[in-house]
Amino acid sequence: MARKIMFKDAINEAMRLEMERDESVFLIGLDVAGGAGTATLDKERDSWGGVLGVSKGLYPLFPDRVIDAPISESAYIGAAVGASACGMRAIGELMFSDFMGVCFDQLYNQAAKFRYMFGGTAVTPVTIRTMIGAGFSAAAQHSQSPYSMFAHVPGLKCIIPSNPYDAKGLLAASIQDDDPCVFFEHKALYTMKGEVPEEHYVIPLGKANVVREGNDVTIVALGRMVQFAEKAAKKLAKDGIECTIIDPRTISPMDWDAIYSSVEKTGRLVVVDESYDVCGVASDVVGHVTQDVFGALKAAPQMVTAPFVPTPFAANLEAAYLPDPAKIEAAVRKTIQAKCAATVA
Amino acid sequence: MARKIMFKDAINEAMRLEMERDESVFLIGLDVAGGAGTATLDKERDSWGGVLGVSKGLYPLFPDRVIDAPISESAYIGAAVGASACGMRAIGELMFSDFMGVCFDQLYNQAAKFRYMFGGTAVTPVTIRTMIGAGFSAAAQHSQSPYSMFAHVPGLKCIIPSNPYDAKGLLAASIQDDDPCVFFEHKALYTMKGEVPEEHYVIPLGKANVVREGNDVTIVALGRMVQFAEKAAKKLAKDGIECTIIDPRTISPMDWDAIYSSVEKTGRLVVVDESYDVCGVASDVVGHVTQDVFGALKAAPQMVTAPFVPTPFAANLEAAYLPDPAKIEAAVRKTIQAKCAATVA
Amino acid sequence: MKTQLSKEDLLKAYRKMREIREFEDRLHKEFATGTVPGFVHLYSGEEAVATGVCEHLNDLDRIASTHRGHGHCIAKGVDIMGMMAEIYGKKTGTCGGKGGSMHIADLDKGMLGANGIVGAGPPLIAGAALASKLRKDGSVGVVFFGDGASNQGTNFESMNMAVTLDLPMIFVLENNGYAESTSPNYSAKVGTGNIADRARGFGMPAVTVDGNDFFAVYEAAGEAIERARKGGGPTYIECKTMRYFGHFEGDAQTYRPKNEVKEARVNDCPLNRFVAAVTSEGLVDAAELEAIDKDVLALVEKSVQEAKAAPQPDLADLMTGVYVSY
Amino acid sequence: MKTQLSKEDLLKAYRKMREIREFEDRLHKEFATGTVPGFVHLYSGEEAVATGVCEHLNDLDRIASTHRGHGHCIAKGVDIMGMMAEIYGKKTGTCGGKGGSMHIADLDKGMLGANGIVGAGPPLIAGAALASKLRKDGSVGVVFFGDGASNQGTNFESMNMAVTLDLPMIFVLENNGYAESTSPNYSAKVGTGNIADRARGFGMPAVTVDGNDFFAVYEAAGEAIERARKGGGPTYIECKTMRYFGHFEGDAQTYRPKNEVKEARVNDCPLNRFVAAVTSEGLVDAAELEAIDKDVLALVEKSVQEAKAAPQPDLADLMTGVYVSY
Ligand SMILES: Cc1ncc(C[n+]2csc(CCOP(=O)(O)OP(=O)(O)O)c2C)c(N)n1
Ligand SMILES: Cc1ncc(C[n+]2csc(CCOP(=O)(O)OP(=O)(O)O)c2C)c(N)n1
Ligand SMILES: [Mg+2]
Ligand SMILES: [Mg+2]
Repeated sequence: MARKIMFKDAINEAMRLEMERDESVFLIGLDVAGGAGTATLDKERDSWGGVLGVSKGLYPLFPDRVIDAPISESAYIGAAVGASACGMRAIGELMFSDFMGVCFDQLYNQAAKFRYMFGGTAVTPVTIRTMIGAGFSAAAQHSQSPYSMFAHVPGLKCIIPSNPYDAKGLLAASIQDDDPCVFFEHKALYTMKGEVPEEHYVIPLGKANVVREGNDVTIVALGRMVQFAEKAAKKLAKDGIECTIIDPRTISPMDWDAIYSSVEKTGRLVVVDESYDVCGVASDVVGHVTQDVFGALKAAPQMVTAPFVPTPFAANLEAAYLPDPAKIEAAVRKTIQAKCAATVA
Repeated sequence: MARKIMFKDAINEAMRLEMERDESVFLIGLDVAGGAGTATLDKERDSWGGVLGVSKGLYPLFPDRVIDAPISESAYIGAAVGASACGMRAIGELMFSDFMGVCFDQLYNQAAKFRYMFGGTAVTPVTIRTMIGAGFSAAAQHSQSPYSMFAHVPGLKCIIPSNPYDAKGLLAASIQDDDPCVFFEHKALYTMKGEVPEEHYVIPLGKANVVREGNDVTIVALGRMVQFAEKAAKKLAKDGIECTIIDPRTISPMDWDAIYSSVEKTGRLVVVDESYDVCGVASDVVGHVTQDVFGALKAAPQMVTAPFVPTPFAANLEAAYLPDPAKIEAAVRKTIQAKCAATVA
Repeated sequence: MKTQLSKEDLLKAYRKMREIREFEDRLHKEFATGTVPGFVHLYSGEEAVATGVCEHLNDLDRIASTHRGHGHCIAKGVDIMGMMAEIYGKKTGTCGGKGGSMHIADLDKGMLGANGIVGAGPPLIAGAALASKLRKDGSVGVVFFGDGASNQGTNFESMNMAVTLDLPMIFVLENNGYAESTSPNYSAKVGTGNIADRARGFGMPAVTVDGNDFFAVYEAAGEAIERARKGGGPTYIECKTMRYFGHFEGDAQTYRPKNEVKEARVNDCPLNRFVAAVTSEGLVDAAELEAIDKDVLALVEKSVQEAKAAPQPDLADLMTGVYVSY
Repeated sequence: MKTQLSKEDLLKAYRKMREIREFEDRLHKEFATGTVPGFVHLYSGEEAVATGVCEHLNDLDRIASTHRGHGHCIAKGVDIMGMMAEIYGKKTGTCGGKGGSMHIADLDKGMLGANGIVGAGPPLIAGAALASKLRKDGSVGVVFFGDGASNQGTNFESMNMAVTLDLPMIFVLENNGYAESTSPNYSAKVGTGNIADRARGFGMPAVTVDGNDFFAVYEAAGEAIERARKGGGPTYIECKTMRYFGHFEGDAQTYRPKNEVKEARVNDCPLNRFVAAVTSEGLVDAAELEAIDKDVLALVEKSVQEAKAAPQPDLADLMTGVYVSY
């Protein structure tokens, strides 16, 4: 059996392998080495290796290419973009995706638009790694999953891994990809263990993973929600309800082929996203499925998302806020029970 | 017949009336008086009155309350938020909505979340006015309509007026509203003329306007797209196809009642938005309608949006990029021709 | 300066500092037991800064705080019982349990919130100061921020705008030597080592003071606040201080010299220094201070007990307090 | 300094300045006829800045520009025919007609783009400079920005980061007295009137020079660029200059003293001053400069004729060039 490692170590390994393979890869972020300017940071030893230790050990290996930045997100994320437009492959770490608001311009007006504005000449292979997700009593400004705002921007690619294997392969692909990629890491997955080969591999961007196959309902689930969907699907299977679970892995580009062909088989759709339904991925998937494969739908698709409120701090409220297997199960049952009332025109 | 004035003058008038009625209202932005620090700006005379002259004439009336800011959007938009949390009703002008990326944090993490994070105690009656829209050969960084990113944020209200009458009433309502409001002004509408009463009035936020009634198809159209939808509807009417046109006027909160009850009548839906379909208002409307009134749908709903590319500069490309009456007409016809292939489970 | 303070003032200031220390030290202990949720950043060691500044302020004056906000809250008069309950995520908390440590706010007390976003405070307080200026109510706005935050664009922009608009605003830099694990020697290489130098470049008076000396902070803040109240515009005050715990609770602090905190606690503790100063000059009796210590200990003990016993928020609260209408 | 420049160099510099002036003055006329689409911001009057800096640069050195970008493009060697076609939105334009005036870029020439976002350039050039530093290729990054942009947080952050990371980067402030209609006397009240003061606060060498004097700019830039190439870190250069037209074409300029430009054109024109300097010292013959003028006139004329005649982009181009794959 293959080696099992944690999600965060898979990310660390992907960065290490890419930095070994390609001298133009570097990492810049807050405390990504850690201890800069203190007595303890020497070239043999980093201190923090990132706020949750994800880049631990990389600084001693690549002391010039693991760069601590001042708390100036616009400057250092912008520098990652600028360096990448000049032949490097920067990995910029935006600690929490919640902080996008202080540096979004450099991503959505600069990195994303260079190629188009410049008539197809620019190549900006920057990768932004950033944390998402609730569940840690981290409250409204450290628990968000604002990826649908990034997905709304043509020119960016958005990647959301759901397990250690995918994290390694998708991050490698993102770093190697010639377009700006934003890589969303769910903090609750960091300690998730899974089989991860030691060697280098990539998982192509834009290809969904069919996690489970079943003929009754298609569940599209993102990031951490994939686990929850699996739990719900197991429970439902006991009652003879068989679900297909699709993990899109990238939401931009979205693998519509995989989703459409599954819905064409099942006729039923549940989308699970821990972010908001309003102008979010959930309504996006339901909207596009409905426009493009309406004829296949046997029942009203359902969205299982966070309610439209900021993330609350108190543990009981936060638990109520998040989607969970029970809510997914209920949504699936709703699609099964519903009779299609659509009348033929 | 009532007086006809331009959209931008309606906005100017709404600001003037609110500043007259309420001493706590003030306007801050770039060049909103104009000429600050130059010999020409005295208390009798402003210079620019905003980059397109929308606030022209307000500075002489309220010299203390029409405030030019340095080009520091985070600071002055944040100051509008902070002042509003301290009892004022600031109007912050973010010149082009395209610039949101340099100051988004102060809106989405601060203004939007204060009330919830602080346990329902904060009141932040700030209004952000900002320009949207393509059609001026202004290219990728001055033509965007990123309102769906704002609509994704609980705690913000998003207003998109489509004509001078609505602009005045909705802006008055926004300024008076106790929640943070983002008011999106389409630059191509600034010179649109329409009947606008001189007196003060408000149009309640969260209420859609049914622009036209017809039994065959429901068209939901935003901002400038309302005119295009009307043109398409007139053309279709000649062929006996009768459209209802709904102008939501606010996309957060969205008036779902108005949309759902119309779709329940017509069974057909076309959403027109000059922004992107991906995680945008168009897929949001289709997604929610499908989830909530699936049984009423007689055909696949259609989205008429910009293609998923940055706004091009060249006039011919920009014209091809934008939705237009012909595209809307085609989408409506598609919903009419389509036979519902949905099979009953 | 010391002698300008009445005995009552001195005792009040001491009580605040002791409350902060006790509150934070207790949270440190409680966190270790695993009962405190979320990210918790403690202010122990920096008490003289918040207290030295806030002793000049009233409820109309506004402050904005940071992720390390408990000290500012206490100094500005936020209720300790409510704060502790909030940190435990309880219905009786200052924010009904919805904000937690990083979002404690009390608008009636002029406390505009701790903040999870580094550098978010300066624009907000520029707004508070602008409101004061427009209303001509003589109030001031004070923003607290760290050496790390001093590099955030929002901070620089607000410095410039405060000068431009002549705002009654005070920038209080808490230079505690670290931003997470990063030193300002690295991230703010101003040459002299005094980050306040930058402020002068923006055209604003700026001073650097010993942030562990209550009286030094009190004096600098008093001058700045008085100037601001009189329409004299903004001031920047850099306070050199130290945090006694990790960046957040759970931080192994591998980036720190082993004895740094131990030595500071002995030689440079703001509370000890205050006690020494006031007792050596005979301004206050040691016994009076000890009585305060006892009081505060009991208060904090009570706050923890009540917080632990308090009910969680109602589930219905999840959906309320988003907009004024719901 | 003048004498350090060969005659060839002097003629080259003059040609650039003349190209910029002619290009912009012609656009001003063409705009008035209504045939030029979009927002157009002209650089006439500021020629000595772009040219004085870029004469030190080669194609490996990167620059980032602003909404007022034509001058920087020309100075950095971007093809004038392609630029004019781009501004007319034609298929033959530098960006195939998809960018327009505000987004002209030529990466092969080290020109990272004009930019529609005020203050977007500094972080990008910090990145370019970081790339140079990592590659150790001796190249430098130069960011041009205005007095208005000097107040943007991105700019301050980048100044600090350039110092922190010791980047081979030069900040070139084009202080032309206005940001749209707002004066830096209002928006950047640094006290001395020299915005460059701020840079020193960040720990960086900074100078203020006469931006209408090619030689003053050339000298200051030369020193800064040489230092940067040798690993000596960033420099800030403030160039005091003036724009001869409105903020954008169509601006009625109500905020400007009536004769400001008229007088400047006579007394302080960077081209006239250059001509006077080099001819009075006999370094160059007036006739040689006039020959250049004629050449340039013909070139710009040709660029306009060809731009007007060129085809629009193909409609299929709408959907290409978003990602590397389409
Ligand atoms: C915009 C933003 N960037 C980064 C962070 C993560 N972060 C939280 S506190 C902190 C360090 C702050 O250091 P400093 O300002 O010196 O304050 P101190 O913790 O020393 O009190 C960082 C990087 C954040 N919360 N917000
Ligand atoms: C982030 C942002 N804010 C505002 C604007 C609008 N704007 C464009 S140019 C300009 C003035 C810039 O002034 P300055 O930097 O002095 O450059 P100049 O025009 O004088 O060359 C403004 C406010 C913008 N494009 N981007
Ligand atoms: Mg610190
Ligand atoms: Mg200028």
